[in-house]
Amino acid sequence: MDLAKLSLSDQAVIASAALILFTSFIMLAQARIRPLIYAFAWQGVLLALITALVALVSGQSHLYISAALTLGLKAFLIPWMLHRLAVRLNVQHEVEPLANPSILLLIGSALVIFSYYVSVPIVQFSTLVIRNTVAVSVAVVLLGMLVMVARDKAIAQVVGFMSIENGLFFAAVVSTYGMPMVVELGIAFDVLVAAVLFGVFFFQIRASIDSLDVSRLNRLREIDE
Amino acid sequence: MAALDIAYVAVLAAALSGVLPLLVARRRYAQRVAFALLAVSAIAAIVAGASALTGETTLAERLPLGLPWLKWHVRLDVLSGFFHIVIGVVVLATSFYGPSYLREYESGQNDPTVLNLASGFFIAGMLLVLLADDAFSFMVAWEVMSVASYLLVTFQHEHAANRRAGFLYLLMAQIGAVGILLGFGVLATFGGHFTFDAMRGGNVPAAWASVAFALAFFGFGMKAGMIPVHAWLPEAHPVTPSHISALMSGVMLKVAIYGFMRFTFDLLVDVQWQWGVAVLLIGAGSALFGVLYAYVQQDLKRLLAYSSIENIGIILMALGLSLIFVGGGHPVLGAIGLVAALYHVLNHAVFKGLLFLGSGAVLYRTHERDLEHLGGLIHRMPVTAAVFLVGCVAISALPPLNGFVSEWLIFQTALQAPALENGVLRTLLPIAAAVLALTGALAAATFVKVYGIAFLGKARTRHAAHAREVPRGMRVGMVLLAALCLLLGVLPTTVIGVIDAIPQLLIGQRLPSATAHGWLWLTPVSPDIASYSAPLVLLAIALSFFIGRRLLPARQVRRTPPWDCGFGPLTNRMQYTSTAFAMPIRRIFAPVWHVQEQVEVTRRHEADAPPTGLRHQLHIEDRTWLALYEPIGHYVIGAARAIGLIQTGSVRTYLLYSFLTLLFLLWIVT
Amino acid sequence: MTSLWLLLAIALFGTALLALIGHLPYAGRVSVIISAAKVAASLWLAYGVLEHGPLLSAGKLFFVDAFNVYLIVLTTFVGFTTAIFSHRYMAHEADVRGLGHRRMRLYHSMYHAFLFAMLAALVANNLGILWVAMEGATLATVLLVSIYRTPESVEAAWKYFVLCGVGIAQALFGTVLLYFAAEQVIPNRDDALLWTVLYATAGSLDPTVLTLAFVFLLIGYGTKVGLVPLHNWLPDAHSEGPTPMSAILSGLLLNVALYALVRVKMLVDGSLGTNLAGHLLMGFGLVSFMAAGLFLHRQRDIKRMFSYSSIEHMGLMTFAFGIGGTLATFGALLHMTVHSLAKSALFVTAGHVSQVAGTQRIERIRGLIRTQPALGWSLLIGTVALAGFPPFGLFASEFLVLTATINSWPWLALPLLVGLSIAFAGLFRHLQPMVYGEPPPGQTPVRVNLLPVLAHMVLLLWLGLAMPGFLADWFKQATVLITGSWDTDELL
Amino acid sequence: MPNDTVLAWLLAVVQTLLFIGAAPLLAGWIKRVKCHMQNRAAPSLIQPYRDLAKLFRKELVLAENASWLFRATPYIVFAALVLAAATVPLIALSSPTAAIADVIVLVGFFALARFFLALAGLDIGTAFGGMGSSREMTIASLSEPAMLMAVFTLALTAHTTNLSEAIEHNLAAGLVLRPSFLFALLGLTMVAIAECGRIPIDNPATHLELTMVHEAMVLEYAGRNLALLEWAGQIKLMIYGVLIANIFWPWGIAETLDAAALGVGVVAIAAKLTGLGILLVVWETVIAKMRLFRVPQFLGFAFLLALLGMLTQVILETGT
Repeated sequence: MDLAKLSLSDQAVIASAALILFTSFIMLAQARIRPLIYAFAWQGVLLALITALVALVSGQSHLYISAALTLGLKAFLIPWMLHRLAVRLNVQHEVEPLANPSILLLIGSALVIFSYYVSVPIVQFSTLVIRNTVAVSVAVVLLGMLVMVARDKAIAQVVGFMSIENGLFFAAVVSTYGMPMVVELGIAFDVLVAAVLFGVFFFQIRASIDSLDVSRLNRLREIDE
Repeated sequence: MAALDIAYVAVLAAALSGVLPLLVARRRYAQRVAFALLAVSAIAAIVAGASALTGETTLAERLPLGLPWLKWHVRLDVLSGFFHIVIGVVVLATSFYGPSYLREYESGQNDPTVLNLASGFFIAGMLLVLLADDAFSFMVAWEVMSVASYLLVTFQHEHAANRRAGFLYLLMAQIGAVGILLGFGVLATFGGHFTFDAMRGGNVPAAWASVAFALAFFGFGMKAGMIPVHAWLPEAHPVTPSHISALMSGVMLKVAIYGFMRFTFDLLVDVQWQWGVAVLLIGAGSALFGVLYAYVQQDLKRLLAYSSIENIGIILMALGLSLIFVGGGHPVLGAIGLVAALYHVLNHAVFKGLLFLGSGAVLYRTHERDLEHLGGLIHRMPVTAAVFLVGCVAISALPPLNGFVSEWLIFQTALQAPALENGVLRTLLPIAAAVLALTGALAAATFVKVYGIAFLGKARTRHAAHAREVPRGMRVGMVLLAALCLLLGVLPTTVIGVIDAIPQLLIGQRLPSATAHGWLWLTPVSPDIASYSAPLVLLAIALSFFIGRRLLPARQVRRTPPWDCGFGPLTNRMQYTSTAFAMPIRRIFAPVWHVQEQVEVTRRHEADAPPTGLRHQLHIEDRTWLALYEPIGHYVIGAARAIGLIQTGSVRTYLLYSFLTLLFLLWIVT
Repeated sequence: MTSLWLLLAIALFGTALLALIGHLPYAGRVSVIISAAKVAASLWLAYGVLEHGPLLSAGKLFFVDAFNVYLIVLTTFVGFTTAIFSHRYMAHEADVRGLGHRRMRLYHSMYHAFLFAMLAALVANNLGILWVAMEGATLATVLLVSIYRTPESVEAAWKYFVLCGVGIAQALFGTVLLYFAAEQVIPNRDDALLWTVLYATAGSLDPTVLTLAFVFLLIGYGTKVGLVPLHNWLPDAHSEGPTPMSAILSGLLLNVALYALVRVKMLVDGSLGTNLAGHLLMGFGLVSFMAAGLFLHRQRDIKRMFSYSSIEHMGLMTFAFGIGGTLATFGALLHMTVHSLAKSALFVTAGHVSQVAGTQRIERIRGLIRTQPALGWSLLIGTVALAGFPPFGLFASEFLVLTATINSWPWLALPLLVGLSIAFAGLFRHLQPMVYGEPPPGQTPVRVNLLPVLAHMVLLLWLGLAMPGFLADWFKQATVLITGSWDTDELL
Repeated sequence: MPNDTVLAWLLAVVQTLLFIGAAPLLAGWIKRVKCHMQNRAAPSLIQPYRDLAKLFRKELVLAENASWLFRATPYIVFAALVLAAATVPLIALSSPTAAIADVIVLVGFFALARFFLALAGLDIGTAFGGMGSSREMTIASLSEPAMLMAVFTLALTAHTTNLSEAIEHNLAAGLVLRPSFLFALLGLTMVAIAECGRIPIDNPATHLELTMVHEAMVLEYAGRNLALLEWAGQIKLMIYGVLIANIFWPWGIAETLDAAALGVGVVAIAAKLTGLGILLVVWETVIAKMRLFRVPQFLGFAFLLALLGMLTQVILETGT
């Protein structure tokens, strides 16, 4: 497929898909908490943008609603909540020393290739012009998991979790113009509640081990001391 | 009322004997009710079995229980009838014995109603196993039996040893049961259904038949206590109340034998002689190993438990011979082996029951199980001593009592080896017979030791010195079994005339010649090959007594202290101990046991001074523990530790797992 | 139809009501009453389904057939008995652990919220809704896990939350892929996630996409089922949360997750024609079965031990569903029922036990039969039932599964045999010292309500000795649904 | 016919009485020959009868705590051995009593006697008795399999365990050089030496606690009881002798019940036993008593011989 042949909006979609992937990499590499949250917010913005564009191209009006939802939740509400929590827990300036980011980024790029390899059958099968972006969505999901695996800080893990959600949502949009409305609403609700609960947990964790370092949550295990 | 209904009565009465006492307020009456019901159950079982056996009838029907498409099939034929009698006899004796015996448990801290409940369901389960005619109900009954007996083993759970025994027992019962289940599964796969009828019908390929046989042999053998999967037996049997030990050793092991016979001779339609060789060898091993271990035991009940292993080995040898002959195309000789096995099943049930009840009586009065603490009981407990002696003579396979008949039949079977084509077998069988002879001789030695140390000589402890004869109920129970020992020993021809309906059912062959010459002469093959007339033997012995004691009585009898070599009077500590008695055999067969023996000599000061004290410690351990069980345990624990390593406690690791699993799956599907 | 709405309405109402009055002393009774009402409604629903066949709600949002209707009844029943238990239990806990009003409100209302989520997941026709409900179940219970606020409980809750969240996210991706495959062939986009529609058109769905979808769904719902190595949240959550919650988690949540997995498997099988999904399930099931059996040997906490045994049993069911075929599936369905009955009963007992001993640590619990015979015996008998001894129902189901294995995969019967033995040893080596022997000083009886245990045991006996005809038909219909046929000559 | 059976039974009883009557004579003969060999003044042949008679006349002395078992044992032992004697053809074959017991039951009788003897040894509670019983049972449990092995070899050849049938078979077969018989003979002889408590296993003439086995068990017996036990021992020795003699050299034994044949039979068995007695004495004079823990090797060797006999029987004589 030749990018030049596509309409501007399609090109825009593809471009922003690339940007989303980029934001995922930023989250992977970013050691500070606050920029991490910003990166996540940007990802949300881009996602909303894409949703709107897809709605524009495909004329699927219900996608506008989900675009709005995305913007509201992923771009503003959740980042804002996270930030506020970070401030209240006074961790927004914390720096998490990564073992070695370069290896991490290497693995990340390997994951991108892998996800492309995985999504090939889907891509062949799809009728949409922007189908190649499916690979990106898979990559975003896997990168999100990688973030959760790589990060010790609870907030970072939440961000990774949320970016997985982004990836899913992204996939839904670009591969199938989104899910049925009722499902979308349900998912949105769950995400919201999840975010709130995460907030609650930060305080509980903080109260129990007076830090948000999840690597210290290892009392329950089967290895004999 | 048909025999089958009577059999139901037996089962229900047994179950009720467990349940009803819960409703009775006062414990004393509760016990009475329980054992009265057990007696009813026992008599019903005997009647049902006898009518099925003598009438040679086969009754079958379905019960509205079980799985939707697999109702419980029950069936009562000559084989199960015979085992009904075996169970009934011992249970009857127990129901006389129990009420008085359990008195001392009523004051104990363990609720005897649990005992009633468990033993009731234990017996009901055993009877149901005999009735079951499909794999599902069989397994249900089988496991009910196991669980109930487990509760009996752990009844006095304040002792750690009992808990350990119970755990080992239930674990091995579980493993064995799954083995049996798999065996049935193989048959059902080819038979098309889980009913035994379907399995009989199914034509199983030889290889699969062998697999099924191996599984069943493993499973049933584990329950029967064959070497090397016997470890639970010497732990579990001694720790139950004695009348339960009598049931477990005397009857439950036989139920396992029943299962094995049902599976091998009945369900696996055409047997292969190779199986027979396997059974014969393992049987010989169990017999020899069992008796050697029994010989060195101190604990009376533990000794009896090991001797049960020996007798199971003997039964297996008979079955093995029978399999060899049937597989080799000599059904008549196979029938002799089968009859020998069945006869020994009955005999062992009777005399082992008797011996355990006797040991219970000793325990009841002296609270001692250790032989070294007994002695001289023949003066204090004459009846118990007499019946125990009968049991010892019977189990040592001495004429004219019953143990001898079955072993003699086994010898006769083995000596038919020339009929076989395979020369190796022709040599193997007589050697097996020689092993049997060795076993018999060692058994005799063992029980000389038991009786001589426990009942003869002088009392070694205060308990033994102040023992009294046991109450009437217990005596009745024991005398009943003792009388049976004598009857079964003296009238073998009659008994065989009844039970040779079973080979007719299983291998379509009777023993016409065995009973051909009247009740006086037992001629299994033909009179000019071998004959035995137990009644005449008994007559002769009685005659010599008559002549000696009545016709020419001794003029005067003088009682004097025994010859003490001139060193003052003999004390009871100068007697030969059971350890000393067993020492020569222990040295001759040393490699069999794992013996730790240490002698500490304490001297006053310098090395050559005369010793002031001498301490001798002897610890004899079962080799199979070290060789088989402990390694397995270690493997499992090691594996568990290894698997524990994956659960690090770090959420990141766990995420990594699911991440990698995802990648892995994606990779394999694309 | 009304019965269905009624059922869901009651559940929601209970949630809301108890959110308000959950702290009041009689809240426990109210919760019991509401649960009883649910049972009644579910029975009504079941009756309707059995009489008039599967029922599909207007708007095709909900769908009830023989497969899920019996799970619905099971859910409400276990919910009911557990509510009975939790009434007195939580009162005791509230005193001992000093749970405030807020937490009690949270507890009671979340209890019903969880049940609502379970029911919604069961009746949902739309796979998207199913997903939402499953996630909702996690969200409802995650705060209950940490209700004691001990470091361990918070840690457990966090792991539960994160692992299940990530897992369920995979499931969502699988659902998206499913949707993606479906909307190629199904004209109306809104129907493209309806299970009924998908099942009807499964043959025409694209295999490769469905395979990918299945992988994601397997990871997702498999995490909730507790398949090794995705199981790590399970023991923590079970052992650290309040016992009633452990009971319903083990008794219900795992079942429902497995239910979702099986529903998806039906689709995939319909599309692929191969038994790939089955093989994957068998693999995971066997691994979980063996691993959990070994884990049992290392347990120091009574509730943790029983949660590992849950993993073991779920592994067995997964394995059986993987085998497929009439016998195995029937066995698996039966095992679902009997396991959740036995396991919830055991958790109820374990809860009381830990109150008696004042700890959950196994080595400090001794001589229960001496301390409180009723409790000791029910723990012993319950474990015997759980270990698959007759005459209890688990024996029947394990019998079926084993024989099905011998029929189709004879050599896999061997690892099953080994696994069963190992697991049994693992359970009993810990159980015996707890029930037998002399109790330690300071172990005093507590007021217990063993009615739930008794009820479950009676049911187990009934199922084991003589399965009632209607239940058999029920399982039969479900089996037909799952395997597509009732192969009598396979039944042996 | 009944006439015939009555006669047969009568004859059988007479033969048995002769058997137990002659037993002390054999013992006396052996003692006498031994004395000659050791250049000692020999007692008369009938000395054992005198001893028995004296013992029978003596009063009955019992240890204080002797139980009824102790008193019953002599009768049981004696009865068992008389029974055994009744089943062994002495001068005539096919006597009805031979059908009471085959050779395995014969071993059973010996075992029965031994069992009660050992119990009696433990009854008084002296160390000697216990020691004797322990040793006796040890030796027996090793010798019994060897004996049965030897017997089986014959049984396999003759296809019967009934003694008189077996002897008849050997007679009918005439002189056949069977290697299996040679081995069986040796094995059986060694067993017989062990069972009858002869040198090198046991020494009937000793009363040193370290050496005695059989004597230790009967140490507490006196009077009639002792007489019965002594007599039983002599019968046992005689039985083994007759077994060896009549199985391996059956010639001369009466097959028909007419006077001539019976006469020949008497002479034949007398001759055989005389010879055997001499052989035994020679052996006992040249060999020395061995330690208790060398006995297993001795009996093991006996078992090996019997086993070899059986193997040769299967391999060489019948083949496959």
